[in-house]
Amino acid sequence: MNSALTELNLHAVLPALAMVIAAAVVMLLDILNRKGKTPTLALLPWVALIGVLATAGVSIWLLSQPVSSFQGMAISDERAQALNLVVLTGAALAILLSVRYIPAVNRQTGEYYTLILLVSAGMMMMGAATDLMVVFLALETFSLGLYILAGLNRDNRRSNEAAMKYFLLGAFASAFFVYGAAFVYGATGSTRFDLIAMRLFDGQADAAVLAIGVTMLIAGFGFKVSLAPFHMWTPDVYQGSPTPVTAFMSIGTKAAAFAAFYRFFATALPTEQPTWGMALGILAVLTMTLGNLVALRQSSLKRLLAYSSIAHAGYLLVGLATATPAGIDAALYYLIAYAFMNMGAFAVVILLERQGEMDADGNRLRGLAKRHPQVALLMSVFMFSLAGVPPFAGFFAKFFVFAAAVQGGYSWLAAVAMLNSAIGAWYYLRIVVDMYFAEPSDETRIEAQQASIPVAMTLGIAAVFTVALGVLPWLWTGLVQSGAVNVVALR
Amino acid sequence: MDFAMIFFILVGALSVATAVGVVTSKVAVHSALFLLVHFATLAILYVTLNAQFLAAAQIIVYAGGIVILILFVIMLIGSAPMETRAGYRSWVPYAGLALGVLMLAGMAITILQMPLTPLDPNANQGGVPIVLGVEIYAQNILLVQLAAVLLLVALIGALLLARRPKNDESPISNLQSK
Amino acid sequence: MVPITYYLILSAIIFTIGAVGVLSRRNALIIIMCVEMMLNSVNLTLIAFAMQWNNLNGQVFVFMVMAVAAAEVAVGLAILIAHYGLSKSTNIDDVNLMKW
Amino acid sequence: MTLSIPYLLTIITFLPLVGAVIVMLAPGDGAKKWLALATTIVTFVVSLLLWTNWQDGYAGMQFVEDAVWFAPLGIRYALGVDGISLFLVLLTTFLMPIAVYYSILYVDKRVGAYMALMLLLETAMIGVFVALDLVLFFVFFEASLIPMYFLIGEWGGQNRVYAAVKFFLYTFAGSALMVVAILIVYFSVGTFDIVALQSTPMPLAVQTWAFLAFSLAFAVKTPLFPFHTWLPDAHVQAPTAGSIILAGVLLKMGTYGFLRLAMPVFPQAAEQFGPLLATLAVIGILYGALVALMQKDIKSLVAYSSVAHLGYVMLGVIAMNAQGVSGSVLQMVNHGLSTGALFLMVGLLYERRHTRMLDEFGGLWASVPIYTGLFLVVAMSSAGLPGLNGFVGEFTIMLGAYNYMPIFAVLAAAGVILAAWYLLTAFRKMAQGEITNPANDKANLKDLNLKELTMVIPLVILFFVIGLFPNLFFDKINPSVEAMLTTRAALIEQATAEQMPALELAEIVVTEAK
Repeated sequence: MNSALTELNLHAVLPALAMVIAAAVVMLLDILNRKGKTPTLALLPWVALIGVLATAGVSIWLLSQPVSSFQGMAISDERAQALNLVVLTGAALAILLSVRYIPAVNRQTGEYYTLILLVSAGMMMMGAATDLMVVFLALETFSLGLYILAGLNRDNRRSNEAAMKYFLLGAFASAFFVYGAAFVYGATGSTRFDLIAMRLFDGQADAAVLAIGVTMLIAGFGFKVSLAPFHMWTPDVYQGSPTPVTAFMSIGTKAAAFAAFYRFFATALPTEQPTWGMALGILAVLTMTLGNLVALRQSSLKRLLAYSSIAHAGYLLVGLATATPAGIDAALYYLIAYAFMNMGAFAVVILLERQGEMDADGNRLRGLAKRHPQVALLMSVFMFSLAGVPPFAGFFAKFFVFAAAVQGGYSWLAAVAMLNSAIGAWYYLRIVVDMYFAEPSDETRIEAQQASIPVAMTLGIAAVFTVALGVLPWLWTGLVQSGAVNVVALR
Repeated sequence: MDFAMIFFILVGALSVATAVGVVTSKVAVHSALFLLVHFATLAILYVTLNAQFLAAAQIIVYAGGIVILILFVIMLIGSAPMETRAGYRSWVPYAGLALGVLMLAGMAITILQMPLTPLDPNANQGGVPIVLGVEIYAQNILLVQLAAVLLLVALIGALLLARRPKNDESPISNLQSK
Repeated sequence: MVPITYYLILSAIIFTIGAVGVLSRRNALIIIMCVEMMLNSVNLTLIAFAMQWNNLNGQVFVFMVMAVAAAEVAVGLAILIAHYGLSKSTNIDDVNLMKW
Repeated sequence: MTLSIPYLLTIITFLPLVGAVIVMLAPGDGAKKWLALATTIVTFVVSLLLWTNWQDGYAGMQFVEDAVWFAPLGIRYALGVDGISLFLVLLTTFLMPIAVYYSILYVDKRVGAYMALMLLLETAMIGVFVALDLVLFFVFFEASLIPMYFLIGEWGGQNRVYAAVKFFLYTFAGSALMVVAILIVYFSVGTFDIVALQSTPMPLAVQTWAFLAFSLAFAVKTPLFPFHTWLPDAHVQAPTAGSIILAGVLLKMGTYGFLRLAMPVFPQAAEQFGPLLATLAVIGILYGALVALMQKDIKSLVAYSSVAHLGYVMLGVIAMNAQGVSGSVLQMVNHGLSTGALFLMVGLLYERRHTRMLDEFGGLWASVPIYTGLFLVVAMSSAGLPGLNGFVGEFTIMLGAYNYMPIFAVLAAAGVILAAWYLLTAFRKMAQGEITNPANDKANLKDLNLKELTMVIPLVILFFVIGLFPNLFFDKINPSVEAMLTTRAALIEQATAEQMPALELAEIVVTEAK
């Protein structure tokens, strides 16, 4: 038993470990800065960025390594690394967006970047976890960090209230999650996915207790990815949080929770797929329909993007409901595509904000094409991509996910989702209409202090990848599915 | 009905009563004190389930740490009973209650269908701390590491929200705090 | 010995009381206490199940839940104090400048 | 085989895209305009190689290119043309220089963006006609929405934003279900290859649902009655060059989709729903004509005439016999030329008078004889006067429709009379009678100048070429059409043959039971 210590294999936690090290470096630099008054403050985001890129390097290196596990509690496989890359993309772009933004909101930038990195580490552990305890700890790690980040602007009531609401509802959801985990443990005697599956296979599990546990787990996960009816925190928190945090949140939480969600269902409960597949399908329909319909009525850009993100969670869930390897690969493609196009959209929101406020009204887009044609062009790319129009990444994202759904026998779900994306096209298109076909008003302008080089970099990177992934989808799939797809590890 | 059962019922009843007390108290301090007793009753139940070490941890962490923290905060911000603001949707508590009853009914039905197997008094080797220690640090070292990161996040987070740099006088914050 | 189902029912009752408290109370402090109570009832469930299965997984899990609970309370109270500093209230009725 | 170029279709498809990038980077409006024109002309010239290098009599796909695009799902970058798509590609490349030249003369607002969008549109349109992979087809099909949307919304008439949004959402929503249908087809037969699909049997249930979804998408695009309501808005509001392209090429994507995909790939479902679609097509013919008769605005008259004309094309496609389909292919080209020319003429008049109301005109014959003469030719081509292009197409379609179900041919023939009626009425109101409005005086209204004639004359020449020498075109169209019909017939036969044993078995069981 004690020999287990020597069997430690760090592969599964290496990327997260790299992030924690990066966080420590940032923290130390920050302290040095305070002690010696050296002007290292401006360096912090770039140090953090280097940390993220280095971690991405580790992840890509691990892609070519064999699957390895950490005492059965965590795993390093292609999907875990793919998820890491999604999270890292979100973190890198969020850090770029923060360079100018955060110092104006809160002067403790050292803590801010440390938290971003630690939160990313937590998210990355979600995708690697193969044990409910690990999932729970990782979930809490990134959630706690995000509660804080949402309230980063201490002097802004909205930010405060976003943090408060997010925390109270989040803690409530966590309690449900862990209660669900307890029931799953009670039904099967283990929290490890493979052992759970084994007990189920042997027929030793208590089905009713397991059902209660899984239902509560779905509620907990559903809260994190804002599935209807657990979505009510999303618009307020999105609106109240500092915009780079919102952008990061929208991508990171989705990616992390979906990865763990999928791994749990596919690895621990493959035998029950028909039941939970149907449940997830119904949740998907609810979520995307609600997100799209309510988004139609929003005027605040961040609220609109919040409801749009709810709708996208619904589409993603379509990929998971099928529980096929194709479904999860499609969902991962969706996540990376969503990371780029959504980051781009939030970068535009930042451009439109005024000093000291953290949101922009849709009115400010009116006639933007006449004032700032380049920004309007990029925003149109993001909007068309979010709507799922080819040749942008959003199209293939939807196409792959729905392909998996049809393949898995969920054609009706794919059809509902497609009709939903037609509804969604309406509000994305409205933004384009406003930008191009309306006359600019006094509100329409981009203030000089918002338009910084890092924001422009984010916009550029996001746009390039939104187009590139749409035209050449294998750029991503070729990277993360280079080896033979290891189905055994997941199912 | 043997002694164990009577003991369980007494402690359990106290535990539920204090839980109700936490929820229904008008004043936060009362809630906190009820919570303290509640945590203690649970610690007693842990002992009956061969989890002596966790019972001790329960007292130290919850009663000694969390409740004290909460009491500090109450002292900091005062604990006057709060008036319900006008316009508050008064149906919310009832809806919550109804939802809770439904949930409890569902769980109870499920739990009661489980077989009434008597527990093995020697299960988990009688709850000796050394066994749990080996289990945690040998088999579940990853969890300890993760918990460390979690606590680091909480630490930095609390620091970020609570501490203000001395020279924090950005024009915006002044503008908005007024 | 007392059957495990009794422990489970007890913890379900406590969990539900906590959940109802979260849904119906408006004092953020009391809500935080209710959440703590919910986490505690989960601990009881876990320990009971650990006894039943005769393995220590459940007890290890409880250990981790305790760590999480402590961290959560620290963060929650920090947010609460920050919020109080600005609005002088712990009433979450006030947390709806934006609509629910 | 005069000059063979590798990757010819890729070059033709993406030349305009390259041109668009160059146009955007080019300095100065003048340079942008002429670069755009040069791009379209070069594209046209290169596309003529398709004609010169054509293997006459070969029925299959020519100039085929095939590369893996996305391996996990077997999505391929496959291009090719056959007799059916050849002329649609040529039509596109031929109309584009005219539309761009027209825009050079009359568009001043944000020229660079305008020209770039036109060129992007050209890439998408050519892509639709040459794509041999369902996904690739769909990508081009949808991608064409974006440039057209901006063209209408930014450079259109009074109500342009409404029209643009309506255009986009109608067509986007229409094709939403097609994605699912494409996937269902893929997972039931395992390929996205359009050519292979045409000879692959499919379960009837899959056929039915997929056919309905495809039909919805194409019916909106075509547009088939009652999905046509976006069309008049889009046409009337679009800038003239946009209308030319919209009517000339974009609508053909719908009928081409029916012809290439919906009808041959799902033959049994197509047979089931054929009469229903044919009824809709005939309603479209009569309804379009009647509404056109009542229009006061020349442009919306032409727009409704499009609804009617595409009814003929649909009728031929649905008939699925040699005459019907060949006629439809030719009629697609004819409609593109005639209606494009009509919009062009209307646009030229509008640039002079800034009105399109029929009541405002009268006596143009006396003031602008060249214009009026050419307008008459164009109108006659559209009405289907023998000797001109429209007649050949409509007549062949009518033959096909008669062989399919005579009643449809009879009703469609009534549509021809109506077409002559509304076009001649419009012409009479415009051209004949006294000049009542001084703005129509010879002094105030200039006749067509040389630049404008350069645009109209090639179209008119083509009217006569097609009208007098239709076999030049049919020779290239027919082999592919016949091959397609043969494959389809074999597919149906095979499907019925597979059902036969089951029937016989059932009979045996029944008799034995007795």
